[in-house]
Order: sequence, then structure tokens, then C-alpha cells
Amino acid sequence: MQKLINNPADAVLECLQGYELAYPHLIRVHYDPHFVYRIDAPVQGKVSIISGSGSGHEPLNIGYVGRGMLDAACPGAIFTSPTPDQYLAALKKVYGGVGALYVVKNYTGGVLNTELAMEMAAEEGFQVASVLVNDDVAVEEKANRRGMGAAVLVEKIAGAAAEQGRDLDSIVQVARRASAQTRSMGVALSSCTSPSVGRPTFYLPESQMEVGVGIHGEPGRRREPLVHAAEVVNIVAQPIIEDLELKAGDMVLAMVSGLGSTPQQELFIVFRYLHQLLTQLGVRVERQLVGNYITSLDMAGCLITLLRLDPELLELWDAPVRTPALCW
Amino acid sequence: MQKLINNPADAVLECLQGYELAYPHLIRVHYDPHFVYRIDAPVQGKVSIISGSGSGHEPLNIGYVGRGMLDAACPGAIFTSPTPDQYLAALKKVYGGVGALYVVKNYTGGVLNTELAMEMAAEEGFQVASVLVNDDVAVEEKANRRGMGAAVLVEKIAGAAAEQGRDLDSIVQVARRASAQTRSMGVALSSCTSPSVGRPTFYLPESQMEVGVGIHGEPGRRREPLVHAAEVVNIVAQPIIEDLELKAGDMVLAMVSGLGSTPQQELFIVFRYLHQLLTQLGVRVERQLVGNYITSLDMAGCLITLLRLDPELLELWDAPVRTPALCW
Amino acid sequence: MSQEITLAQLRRWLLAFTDRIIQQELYLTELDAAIGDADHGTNMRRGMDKVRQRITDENAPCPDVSTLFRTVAMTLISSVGGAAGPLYGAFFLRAARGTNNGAKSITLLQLAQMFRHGLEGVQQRGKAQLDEKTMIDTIYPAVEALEQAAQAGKSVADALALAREAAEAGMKHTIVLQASKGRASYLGPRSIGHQDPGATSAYYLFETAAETLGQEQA
Amino acid sequence: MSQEITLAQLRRWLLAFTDRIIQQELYLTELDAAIGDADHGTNMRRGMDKVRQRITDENAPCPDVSTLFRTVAMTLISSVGGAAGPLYGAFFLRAARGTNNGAKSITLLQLAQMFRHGLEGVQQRGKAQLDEKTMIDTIYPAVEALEQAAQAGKSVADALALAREAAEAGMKHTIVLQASKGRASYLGPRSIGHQDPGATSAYYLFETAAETLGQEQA
Ligand SMILES: Nc1ncnc2c1ncn2[C@@H]1O[C@H](COP(=O)(O)OP(=O)(O)O)[C@@H](O)[C@H]1O
Ligand SMILES: Nc1ncnc2c1ncn2[C@@H]1O[C@H](COP(=O)(O)OP(=O)(O)O)[C@@H](O)[C@H]1O
Ligand SMILES: [Mg+2]
Ligand SMILES: [Mg+2]
Ligand SMILES: [Mg+2]
Ligand SMILES: [Mg+2]
Repeated sequence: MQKLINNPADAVLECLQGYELAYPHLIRVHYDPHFVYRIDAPVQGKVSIISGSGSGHEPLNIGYVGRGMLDAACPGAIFTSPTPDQYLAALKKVYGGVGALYVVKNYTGGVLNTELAMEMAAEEGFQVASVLVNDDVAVEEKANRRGMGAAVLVEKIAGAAAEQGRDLDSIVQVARRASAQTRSMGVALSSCTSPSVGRPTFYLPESQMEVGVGIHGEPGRRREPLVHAAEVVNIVAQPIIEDLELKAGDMVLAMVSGLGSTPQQELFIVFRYLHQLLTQLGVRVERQLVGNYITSLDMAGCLITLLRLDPELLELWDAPVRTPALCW
Repeated sequence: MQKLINNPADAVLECLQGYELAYPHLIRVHYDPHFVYRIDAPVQGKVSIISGSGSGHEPLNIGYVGRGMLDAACPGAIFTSPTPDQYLAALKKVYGGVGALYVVKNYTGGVLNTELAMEMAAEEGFQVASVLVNDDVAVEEKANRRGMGAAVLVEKIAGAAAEQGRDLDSIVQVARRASAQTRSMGVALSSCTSPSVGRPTFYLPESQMEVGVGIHGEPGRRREPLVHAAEVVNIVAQPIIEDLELKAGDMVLAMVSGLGSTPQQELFIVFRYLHQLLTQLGVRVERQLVGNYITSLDMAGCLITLLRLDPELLELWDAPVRTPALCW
Repeated sequence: MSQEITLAQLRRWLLAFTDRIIQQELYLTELDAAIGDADHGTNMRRGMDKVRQRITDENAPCPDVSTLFRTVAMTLISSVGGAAGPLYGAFFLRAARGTNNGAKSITLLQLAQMFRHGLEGVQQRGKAQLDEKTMIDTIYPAVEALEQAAQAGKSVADALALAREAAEAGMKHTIVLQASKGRASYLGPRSIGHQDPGATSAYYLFETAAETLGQEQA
Repeated sequence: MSQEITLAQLRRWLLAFTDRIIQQELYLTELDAAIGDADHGTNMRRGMDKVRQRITDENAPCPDVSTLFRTVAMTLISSVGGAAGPLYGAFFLRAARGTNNGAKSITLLQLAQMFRHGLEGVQQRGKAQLDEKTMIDTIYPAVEALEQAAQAGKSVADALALAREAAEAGMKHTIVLQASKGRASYLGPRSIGHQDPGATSAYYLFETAAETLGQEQA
């Protein structure tokens, strides 16, 4: 297994230790249960924004902790949703007295573990709400759609709204709108290898691509011949555009996230063609993120995410943010 | 070839087009000859900081253009130093009337093309100087050492000095000191595949690693069995520490840069052990960068870079910067 | 004849379950690699290590059946994560409520009742029905078989053997199903032809019950 | 007998050189993959495409030998990049200075002189000596052989054949050398056993010279 790791069972712990040493000006790490929290937590009088995720998607979520985004992020085992006690302990650490919003990616584990945590939190008198992220268009049934790139965008928008001093209901409203206006789809040029597994989760032959892939190494919806990037962009972006019913005059935030092992050069080539495709449709690309923002260990490929913006969402997107991964 | 590209010959161009569309608030791109320049260039009365590099190392160099770092970056073909006309055209675009500093990585191509450009610039009356980056300890002969991670650090420090309004000589001085106080070494867990080549430059079998590797896909100094990350850190960091004569009480800036396809998780594991190693030596890790800062297309592995800081270098490192890749 | 199943026997069964899961970690990982994210084995193993640790802790023994099941539930919930953690947690938590507080032994009927409560717990949390290619496809038929056998007055050994048979058939049946719940559902038709990992780990529950509880008498 | 080498012949030779490089792009890439970054073929090919374009441009023909060589130089410098661009640029630029301005033909001695200047240019820029595993190992012996043959009064064909032989031997000799200049030097002893890419592209200069200039008479 070609990896820079020690004991696979310690990978998550050692990564957290490295994060803490790398960003002492932004975050702290609590161990057992594990969670990462902003250095100035709790921020009294501000709604707390919390999210959890399996590890292996870095910088999602631990890279998004800081001013203007997450108050805390709970990292589970690799590709495994964290447990309720992580969510609850994080809540207690960062609660500012006026409520907390959990950003939940739509996977059985993410939903159930957060649900349990919220029940426990409510029992203890905390005011909690959640926003569901289910932007993946590769899954037809809407209720079953995976939460993917929208997690980054919703966390930023919710974080900005919280920083503005909004109350929980207001933040829930704008976060849910951001979630509802976002669609994503992924394409993989390789599988990924989880340290505890020791081999790729699936085998993708040369000259093939997995379309409609998720971020946990599972196979996608279908396997096709790998084509030129411009055509890949068409294949991946069309279902997003259709499902979102994007039309001329719309304004979007576009994210092209590498899945982990794709070089930056290719991500910008993808973005260049995505931008062209949208522009030709009369859709204005108002903002963009291109890089590794939500990954799947060492998977090759990318995720395309489009959020239909309105003035309020744009304002919240532009609000200052200071986290390991996002800074402006 | 599992890549998201179109015609390999257009990869560099399309990447530049994507960059321009992704960072309209920070940079502009000039084509034929190619160079990327900061959106507010020329900054009158400020020394210009310019660097060039083959493509394939993104974000080096085009990701470092902006306030507080490079005024312009010249991207060559993949792994190929750009040509003098690129360097000269960039100079003319960003020259603020008070001199320009070229940051040159020590490769025959980088040195010769910049040399030619500087001759041409001097003939036309520009005031130009250069700083050589040759931090690679894997090569024994100092004069022949490759320029690697120090390029990022020197560009930041020179950029900050220029932003302070310093004159060319003062910037040359501090840039050369930063360069002289930096050492690096790389380790690869895979080769990389250049689009125009279509296959990995060399073949690295499972369970092996290349120690003392460069950032252009060439083989390293030696091939050894791949060991645990903690031991890899020892193997890679020791020669750096020795060559730099680091001792207890020293203060360093440490950079762990992925080479392109290594997941973030592993980079933070590496950093955690590097931090421990240095701390045990009584060396204080004052600042750090962990992520993809200087890459080699889709190579797996990382580069470790240590810069011995002093108060002036630290102040310049901390100065504000606003580029695609660095922001604080 | 009303056979008693003691606290000690239940403890031994659960330890056998943890051992079986730990032994089958690689297999569960492979199943979850084919139609998931390859973590079911690792996660269940981590949880079972903790359960084993917890219920062999001589300083804090579980004094009754209800506490034993609740302890297993809480341990799994706080250590497994993913989908399986809350679902197996729900199973054991709701099973715990199917018995009197303080009871140090139960009858076969009560065991069936506990398992029925546990099944309801999993279905309430996960909202899965039969034939959605989940652990329900193992647990549901096993619970049905156990209930019927208990109501028909069968011995503990015979009842658990029937439950195991039903569980095994249910687990194998998941092979031909297309998943409509959980991670495998993202694959659509590509999930057909692979045995579900959660249905497999659930089978071990009934397999080990038949092997341990079914072999001993009060 | 003082044979003249005309501008037209030199042009045809350079076009043959561009063709040879373009034809050998893959081979040069492979050589540079073994001990470098696998770009020598691509870079030289890009440069040769431009040179071919430039010197076949009927709207802007090069009027004399000096201009022809200088044009090749500037084209290579602005399009090849890497180490080879400036070095081949230096070769042709300094070669251009080895002839009288306006001359539309040269003698064999003048050709040798031009190549000597070119070699000096490469050595001045690159600071490489013999046996450092670079293009010098091809160019140096070729220039020596050409000079000697020219001074000995040999025909153009014979002299260029001898230069080609020396170039080929020099190129092949790079196989056993450890590189101490250029990218291959980073490999240390691992560079031994591989033919140098730059020495190979440089060989084609003399190979095509022998094949074109050596076959024609004024
Ligand atoms: N809604 C559900 N109801 C019942 N069981 C489910 C449900 N969703 C998933 N499962 C079970 O969980 C198993 C996967 O567990 P695991 O791999 O540990 O979690 P994850 O899918 O989060 O990685 C599946 O094989 C399935 O049996
Ligand atoms: N200092 C030098 N002097 C002469 N030739 C050199 C020198 N350095 C490199 N070369 C030649 O350049 C060739 C490599 O060219 P190329 O691959 O195009 O450039 P790069 O090494 O920048 O990728 C080598 O094979 C060698 O022959
Ligand atoms: Mg999982
Ligand atoms: Mg090169
Ligand atoms: Mg799983
Ligand atoms: Mg090369």
C-alpha cells in the first residue's frame, strides 16, 4: 500500500494531531471523543454551526473550522459517520447559548448518528436544528440522494449567517435554501484505497471512468469509456443543470473539487470547460472554487457542484472566512 | 492515460484559461507569450517579483501571483522552463520603475533562460537582479542542487519585502538569506505521468519509495523499501537537519508539500512526525505549511522543506498575502 | 417446560458474537467493498472490541439482562459509527426494554419478544422494510421464526436453530436484491449479485445464538 | 578545390534536421524519461516545428547564412525552453557570428569555424566540458573531426562523414558516463547506462549534415 502512514488504525488520530500542530492560530482538537473546534469557542451569543463526517474527505470537515464557517467538526473513522457522543461533546464545547445547527450529509450513518445526538442534546436542554445536504443528482430518488459538494457551500453560508448574529430559525432558513439550490455529480478515474482495507475498493480499468460516483469509494452509477475532459464536463454537468432547472439569466457558484489525487492542472481544465458550458447557456458564473475541497482519500477524478445564487446567498458567500481551507 | 484533459498539447493553455476564470479578482493572464500577472500590475514604485517555472507544479508558480508575493509568473511547457521572451514580456507588464527580482530555481533551463532574459532586460534599461533557489540536499554538490520548496518561501519573503517598499538591493539581500537558510528533500511513492508522454516517467514497484526525488518526475537518488511514515520522516528530514546544521534553540518554518496525488490525511501525518522530530531536537517549529504547495503532476509522495527563521524573515513571512494559493 | 436462559449464558452468547464478528472482519470488509465503502468490517470490529472489553470488565459487571443489552447498545452507538452503529444500537436498546428490570434470566418467549422489540427499533430508526437489501432481511425472518417456534413450545435449541436457518436464508436472499436503502442503493442495479454486509453481520447474531444459547441448558 | 556550401543547401540541411528531430520525438522522450523529466522530445519537436515554419516562410526568407542561423537561434530560444532551448540557441547564434554578414555561401573551413563558434557558445552558456554526459560529448568530437578534415583539405562529403562518425561515437559514449551537468546529474551513478537525450538530438545535427550537405555539390 503506497501510503505515508503508520498503523492504519492510527491514521485519523495522527492526522488530527498534525492538524492541531499546523493550525494553532485557528483551531484546537479534543480527543476521545474526537472533535475539532475553533480556537475562540464558545462564541457567546452566536449560533453554533457543527458538522461531522467520516475522515478521508479532507479538508472536509476539519479544514472548515474557524471564523465564518464551522464552530466544530466531528471526524469519524475513515468513511464512517462519527458517533453521537462526538456530536454532543462538540456541541457542549462550542455552544454560545443561542442554539446550534448541525449540517448533515444525507447518508444513513450521518442522519442516524446526528439524530441520536440531537435527541440527547434536546434532552439536556440545548436548542438544536439541522439542515440536510442531499445534492447528488446521480441518485434518482431525491430522498436518498447523497450529500456531497453542497456540504462545503452550506457550511460556509450557515457560518456566515451565524457570524452576522442571526438567530437559529433565520440560519436554518437560509441554509436550507442553499442546500435546496445545490446539485452535484462526481466522476472517478480511479478508485481509492482505505488504509484499513489495503487495496482499492473497486478496480477501474485504464480508459474507463465511473460516472455518478460518491466520495466514499463506492462504485458509481455506471462505467463508461473515459473521454476528453470537455466531454466529461458535458456528461457530468448536464444532469446537474437539468435537475436544478438552470436557465439563462441564473447566477451560480460553481465548485470543481478534486477527489484527492487529481493534479490541479486538470481541475482548472475541467473548470475552464464548465465555465464555457454554463456561459453558453446564459448562466453567469458569479463565484467559483477550484481545488481539493471535498475528497475521497486518493481517488482520481472530480466533483462538480452548482449552487444557484441569489443576492443573500452571494452576500453570505462573500463574508469573511478564516479556516485552514478557506480564507478570504 | 487516466487524466481529465483534452489534447495534451493544450493542457497548459487550458489550465491558464481556467485559472483566469477562477481568480478574476486576483490575476490576469497574458497569452503568447504566456504569463500570469497580478490584477493591479504595474504597482508603481514597488520592486517587481517575478518567477518562472515549467507547468505541472501548480500552484507553483501561477498560484502565487498577487499582493504580497509574485507580480508575475511565467509558465513553461510541462516540466520545461519558460523562455526569455516570457520573462521579458512579464517584466514589461509589471515593472513599477524601481527594479525587478527574478526568483530562479536552480535547473540548467531555469538559470539559462532567466540569464538570457536578464541580459535582454538590461539592454533595454531595466534594473534586474536574481535570487537562486537551490535547496535540495539530495544532490551533494551544492552548486548543482535543485531548486524546490524554497521557491515558495523565497517568493513569499521577497514579495513581502517588496510590498514594504524596500529597494532592490535590500530585497535581494533578504531573499538570498532566506534561500541560503532553506533545505529540502523529497520522497516519492509513485512516478508521475506527463500528458505528452502518456505513461509514468519511471516505474516504482509496490512497497518501494524513491528517496531524494525531484519535482520533474525524474528518478531520485536511491530506491528503498517503503517504511512507516514516522521512519520516512526520519530518513527525509535528517539530511536536511544536518546540512542546515539545525540545532537546539533554532526557529524554523516547516513545509510539507504533497507532490500532487497524496491525500491531505497523509500530509498531516507526516507533519505530525516532523514536528515531533524537530521538537525533540529542541528546534521550535514557529510556522508551517502543510498541503499541496509545489507538486509534480500526479506524483505520490511529499517534499519536506525547512527554513531557519530569524525575526526579519518571520515578519516577512507573516505579512499579508492574497494569491490563489496563499491567503492571510 | 419453560427453559430459562440465564444472564451468564446471554453474556457468553454476546461474547461469541463479538468473536465471530472479529473473526469475520475481512469478509465483512470485502462485502462492503463490493457495494459500499469497505468499512463495515472495521467498524463492527472496533465496536465488538469495545463490547468485549466492556462486558468482561470485572469491576463493572452488568447485574441483569436489561443492563447487559443496554450496555451493549450504548457501547456500539459510541464506537461503531456509520449506519451500523445506530442501527445495532437501536436493536439492543429496544431489546433491553423487552425485559423486566432486574431480571437475571429470561424465557425463550421473552427472548423472542426482546428480539421483536429490537427489530422494531431497527425499523423505526432505519425505516427499512423487507427486501430492501439490509440487515432487516436477516433479522425479520429470524425473529418471525423464533417467535413461531417459541409460541409452538419448541425447545431453546430447536427454536434458535430454526431462527438461524431463517436468518441464513434471509442473508443469502439479499444477493439477488437491488438495494433501496443504505449505501448500496446508490449503485442501483449494480448492487444486485452481492450479499449485503449488514445482513451478514446480523446473521452472525443468530448463528452464534444457536451455537451457544442453543447448546446449553439452564 | 574549395567547395562552396550554399545558403539553399544549408537551408535544406536544417529542414532535414527539423524532420529528423520530429521523427525521433518519441525516442528522445524515452531517453529523457530514463534520466530526466521526459520532455526533451516534446520541447525539441515544438522548436523544430517553429523553425520549419519560420525558414519555409516565403514572405520572409533569410537572405544570407548569418541571418539563417540567427533566425534558427532566436526561434529555438523562444520556443524550446528548458535546458536545450538556450543551449541550441547559443550554438546557432554563435555559429551565425562565424560568418561574414551577407554571405550567401560558405566554404567547408568556414562551416567548421562556425561550428567551433557554436560549440564555444554552448560551453560558455552551459559550462560543460567533455565527459559530463551532455550534448558537448557529441558536438565537441564532431567539431574537432570537421576542423581536422577541413584543414586536411578533405571534400565536404568526406569531412562531414568523419564528423558524423565522431558525433555518433560521442553520443554512444555518453551511455557509460555519469552525468555531472543537467538533470541527469541529479541521479548520480544511476545515470550510467543510459544515452543522453541532448547528445542524441545533437547527433542528428551532424547525421543530417552528412546526409544532405555531404551529398550535394555547389
Ligand atoms: N436504513 C437501513 N436500515 C437497516 N439497515 C441498514 C440501513 N442502511 C444501511 N443498513 C445496513 O448497514 C450496512 C452498512 O453498514 P456500514 O458499512 O457499517 O455503514 P455505512 O453504509 O455508513 O458505511 C448495510 O449493509 C445495511 O445492512
Ligand atoms: N550545462 C549543460 N551543457 C550542455 N548541455 C546540457 C547542459 N545541461 C543539460 N544539457 C543537455 O540538455 C539535455 C536535456 O534537455 P531538456 O530535457 O530539453 O532540458 P531539461 O533538462 O531542462 O528538461 C541533456 O540531455 C543534455 O544533453
Ligand atoms: Mg461508512
Ligand atoms: Mg524539462
Ligand atoms: Mg460501509
Ligand atoms: Mg528534460
